[in-house]
Amino acid sequence: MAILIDEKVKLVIQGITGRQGSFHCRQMLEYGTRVVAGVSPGKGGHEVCGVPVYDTVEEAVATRGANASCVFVPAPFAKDAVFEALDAGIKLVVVITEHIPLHDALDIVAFAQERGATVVGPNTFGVISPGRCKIGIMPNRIYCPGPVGVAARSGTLSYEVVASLSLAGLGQSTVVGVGGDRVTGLGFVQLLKQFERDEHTRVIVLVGEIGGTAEEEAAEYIKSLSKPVVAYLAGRNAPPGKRMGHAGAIIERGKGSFASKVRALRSAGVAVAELPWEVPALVQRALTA
Amino acid sequence: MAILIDEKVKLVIQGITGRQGSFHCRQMLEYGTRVVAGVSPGKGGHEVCGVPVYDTVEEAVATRGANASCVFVPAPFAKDAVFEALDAGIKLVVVITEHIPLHDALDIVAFAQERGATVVGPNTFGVISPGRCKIGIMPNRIYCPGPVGVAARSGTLSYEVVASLSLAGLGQSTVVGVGGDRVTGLGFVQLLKQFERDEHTRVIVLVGEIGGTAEEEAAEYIKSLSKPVVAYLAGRNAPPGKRMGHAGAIIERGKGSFASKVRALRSAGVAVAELPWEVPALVQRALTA
Amino acid sequence: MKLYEFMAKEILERHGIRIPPGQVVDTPEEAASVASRLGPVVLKAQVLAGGRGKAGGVVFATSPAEARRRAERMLGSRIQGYPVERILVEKRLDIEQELYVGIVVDGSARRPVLLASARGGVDVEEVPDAELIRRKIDVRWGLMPYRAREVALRLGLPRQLVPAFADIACRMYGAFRQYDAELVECNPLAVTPDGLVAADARLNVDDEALFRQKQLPRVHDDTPLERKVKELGLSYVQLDGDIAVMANGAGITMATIDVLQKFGGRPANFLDVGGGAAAEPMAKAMAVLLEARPRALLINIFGGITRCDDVARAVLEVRGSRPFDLPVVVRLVGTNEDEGMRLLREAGIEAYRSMEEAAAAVVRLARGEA
Amino acid sequence: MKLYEFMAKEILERHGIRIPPGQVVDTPEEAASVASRLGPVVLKAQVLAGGRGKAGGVVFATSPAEARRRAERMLGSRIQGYPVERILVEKRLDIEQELYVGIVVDGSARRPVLLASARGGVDVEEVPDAELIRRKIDVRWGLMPYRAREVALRLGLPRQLVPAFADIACRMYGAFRQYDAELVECNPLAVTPDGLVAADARLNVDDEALFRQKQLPRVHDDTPLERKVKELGLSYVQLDGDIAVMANGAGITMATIDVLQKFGGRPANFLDVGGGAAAEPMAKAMAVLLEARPRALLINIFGGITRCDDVARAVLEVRGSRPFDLPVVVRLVGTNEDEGMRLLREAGIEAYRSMEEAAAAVVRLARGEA
Repeated sequence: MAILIDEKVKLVIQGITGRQGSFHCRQMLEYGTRVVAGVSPGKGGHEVCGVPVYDTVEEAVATRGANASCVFVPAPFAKDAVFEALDAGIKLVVVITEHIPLHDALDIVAFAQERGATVVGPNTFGVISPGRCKIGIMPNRIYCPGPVGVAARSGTLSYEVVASLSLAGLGQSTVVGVGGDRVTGLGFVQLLKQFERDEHTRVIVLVGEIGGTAEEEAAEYIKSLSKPVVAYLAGRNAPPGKRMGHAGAIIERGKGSFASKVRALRSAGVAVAELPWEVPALVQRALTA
Repeated sequence: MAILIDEKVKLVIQGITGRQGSFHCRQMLEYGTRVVAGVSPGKGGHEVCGVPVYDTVEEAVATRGANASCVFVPAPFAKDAVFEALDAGIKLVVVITEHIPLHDALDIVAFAQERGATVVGPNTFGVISPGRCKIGIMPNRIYCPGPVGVAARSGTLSYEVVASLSLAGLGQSTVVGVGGDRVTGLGFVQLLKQFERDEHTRVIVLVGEIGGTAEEEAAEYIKSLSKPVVAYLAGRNAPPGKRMGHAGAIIERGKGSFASKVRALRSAGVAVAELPWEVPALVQRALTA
Repeated sequence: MKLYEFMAKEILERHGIRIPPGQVVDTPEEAASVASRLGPVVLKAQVLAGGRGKAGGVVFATSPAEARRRAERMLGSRIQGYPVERILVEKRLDIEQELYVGIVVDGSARRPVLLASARGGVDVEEVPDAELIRRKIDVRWGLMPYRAREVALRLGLPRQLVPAFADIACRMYGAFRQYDAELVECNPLAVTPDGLVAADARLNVDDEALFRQKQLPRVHDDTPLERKVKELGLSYVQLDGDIAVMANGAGITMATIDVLQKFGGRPANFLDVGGGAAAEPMAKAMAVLLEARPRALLINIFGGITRCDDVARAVLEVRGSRPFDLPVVVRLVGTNEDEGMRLLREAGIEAYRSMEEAAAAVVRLARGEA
Repeated sequence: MKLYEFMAKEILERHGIRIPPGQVVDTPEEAASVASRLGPVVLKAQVLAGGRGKAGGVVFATSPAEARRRAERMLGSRIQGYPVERILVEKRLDIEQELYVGIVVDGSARRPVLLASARGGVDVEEVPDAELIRRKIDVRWGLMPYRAREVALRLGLPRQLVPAFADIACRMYGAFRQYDAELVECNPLAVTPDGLVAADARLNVDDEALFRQKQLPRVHDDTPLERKVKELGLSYVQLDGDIAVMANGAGITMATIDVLQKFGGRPANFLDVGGGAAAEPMAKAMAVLLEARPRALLINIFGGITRCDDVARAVLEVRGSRPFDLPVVVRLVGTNEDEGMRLLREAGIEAYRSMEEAAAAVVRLARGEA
């Protein structure tokens, strides 16, 4: 078991002919993901790493039975790409693209909700269920299967944490990047819900950071959770204000700071690590408690 | 039994303080409709014919339990009024207002669909289940309860037909105006579906006219219907082209003419009357067949 | 409201769609001068009629002198009854293929639809169904580029034109929404060596939305009498018979005309005074009807929103202020019916409750059978 | 990108929202001349800082002479570090009540929200939760008048102001969508004897959408160094320590700074080279970091999209083209990690696989403990 993705995924890569798209197509194939198609408008009929390229997602779905998409399309065109995937009936879209305009992200999230689909990201490193399937740009070799579910806001920081887990012999059920942008499709709360239901997951690790209120909301939800949660948060010494600015502060109203997040998580019973490499010990303790 | 409305309706009238709104409020009350509230922004706290007026539909729903709305709001503000009603959770909105912009009607229909609600109209005379409930502007005294379900595009023409039915002793289960505009919420097909399910309705009368393809679509659907259908259509001698113009013609592609509609209905087994006052005899024949 | 081709093109150009270089002129001299600037040109009569091409409303000229001659002949002529007052003189395009692309409201789908065909340039009604692509548009999201690309591919467009086609279709949809259009059309959308160009364009605006489309020009497409009645907020079409007809509601007005024809009468007009007609505009509408000198007048009112007493008062008001000796038959049923009948009968006007009787009576009266 | 007050107001005015009569000036003489035209005025320093009022950035003047004096004092002064180069001189309003109204993106709701309070004029963060109304907006339908009216009623506005408030809120939402705004705000929206006036306004635009907001002015709100790095497509904030930091990803960059602090080091900056950083901009970014003359440099790369060999080559390229003698520590893990490590070690640069070791090493080096 795992959440979101497993061996049943048949992936279409949107933007497969670009530099990142083709590089990570190979990486995903190497990991064992069934990449069944690529889409690149105007490039239909080509191949990338042996994967057939189509002009439209509709064709990729009709011809190759694609049921999940990974989007590498440049930011100005990413909304169109995600809409195309959702409109073609795809229920899981992983949006790697960064720098997507905020209003496009709002539209993407609203359209996904309307279609009852899951959008991971934008600006995510992706999703991986180690040993089963990978959709994203994370390095292949740091993951191993196991009982730890990981949900992270930041890609490289999650690699850091996951690598230390794997080194300590603590494998992962699924590792998910919620995405670094202000507005993303999938959030911590929905992931906690899924990890709670996933029988293979025994402990959950949150990798958070300052800004926004995702950690505070997660903390609220964690109170009703049966599984233990460990967290690491970045940004204790981040320069104040610069990151989120006024618009964020209005909504956050005092939440969003490092102190607020740590307080909320601790009061929900979460073990919060001080340094990234302290996470494995806390996970170990949770597993053996 | 009846369709769409019965004694359980608790009606809010939007635009109740206007000339038409207040006049028809009285008419509906006299018919026995439970008009529980009126809405007129800026007029909250007033009364019309003893009905309390609120500033918002939300208040009318919260305070008075309104579950249906009748909209008399002037065309430029009608979309806002319908959205307000739907957003307040009302599932049946009867839009009397005429001259609503086409694009507003498109939005209204899309929003109603999103909310799983029924919009009758715009530009409808309303809905009446004789002896039970009336929402609309039709004259009170021409209706009587009975087994004939009537769906009409035009108000006064339906009065003509209904009056002749009543005069012949043929009462009505429900009479519905789909509305005279190009884009309306409820159409003939949905009404046929409901009349087919309604045990009280034994025969269905369609009052149609040239333009659009509603009658042709109805004819297609009627082929699968168990109940007999009688129709009268206006526009045999209408000046060609003037009414719908090019935009309509593109979509209709040959449908939309009087001849096309009569042909379609007759081939679906519908008895088509030549003159409005011939309808009762055809209904009588269908009932005794 | 239909816009003239040149107006529709101006708007599409503002929305980023390429149109041919050209200019509207109303004299042969100007036509010649534009031609001397543009080289070989096409002269297009600016009239609201369809099928303008077949009627001689689109001609070519290879020299300024020829442009002048052609314009001279065209200006002041009539195309399907419309006088040609302006000509659009455009650079003649090198057209490789003519596409059709339009956005229109589909009343049965209750949505806008994108229509496209690789067989443009002709009346779209003549394109066989199998060669016309239709795609419904969700008003919540509008027309998205991926959908327009899919259509372009299905049209068989060369790959390098697909993004341009999608761009044009999306911009057309933008204009469609922004201007409350019933129809936005490029026919043909021309494939030229320089890319896609809107060689012809239409933009029909929803009359009901004109109140919020203040920036658009106003174009009138009706007879003076029709305009006069329309200004009263009523719906009017002139016919060629002798019985003036006034009824309340499009359906019953059409039915009244059908019944009159069936009874051997000849209706002079279609006049729907609408559901909410008040006494004053109705009185004015009647006065207008009488201007056309019919032989009889039938007023057929089945009251819904309209109150019968208002109608009766309107009739009496018109007769009071501008006495007429024409036979009038009134049919009156519905809200405040008794009061209406009483008022009319007291004033000595023929009034019926039955449409059949009223129609028979007015046909008789129009024949002079009193 | 934050717009200056006067720019935000110009935009809102174009969208039909009333603003006070006024003019932007950059000399005391102009200030006096505007004041002589408008009567009693308010002078508002055009800076991007919040809390401008408390810092003396908003002052009144009752005469042209006073306006000149006030302007003289204000121009060239600094407010929260921002030099005052322009002043907005506006007619002084007769304010009866100050409202707050704003539209902002709520990341947790994943939607825009309308925020409103009857207690405007202060920092909205200071308004108690109970007095701040929030209404989520569905992007598919936008902000509808009925919702804005409901908010106006809940604010306790006098009935006759409700439609005007709703109109302003809906127009603000229109601007919010049209300009890809993160925030549109009127604070205060002033209740005056003549109705509602946007006495102050903000409009912050999403940086990621600037590519399609070509008609908007460009405003820069960063140090020259920050701007230089931003132009390379990287995210940079200056700090006051002596260890330059470069990492890939906002999260790991923040974590690196946290770890350095924990180990007793003092970071000189926050520099996130992002996920997709290529060698060339990274090399340029490093060059910029060195300009600030740090005592050591830590490069912490956990490769995802970023390839470690690119990073290694970038480091070598910078050292090759502009030799530096500053101690550099590189931490390198991930995609093409072996190749990256090999390149660095061959060039004699200190490289680690562990963040802990790398951080400890650079703190030691910065202290001169080599």
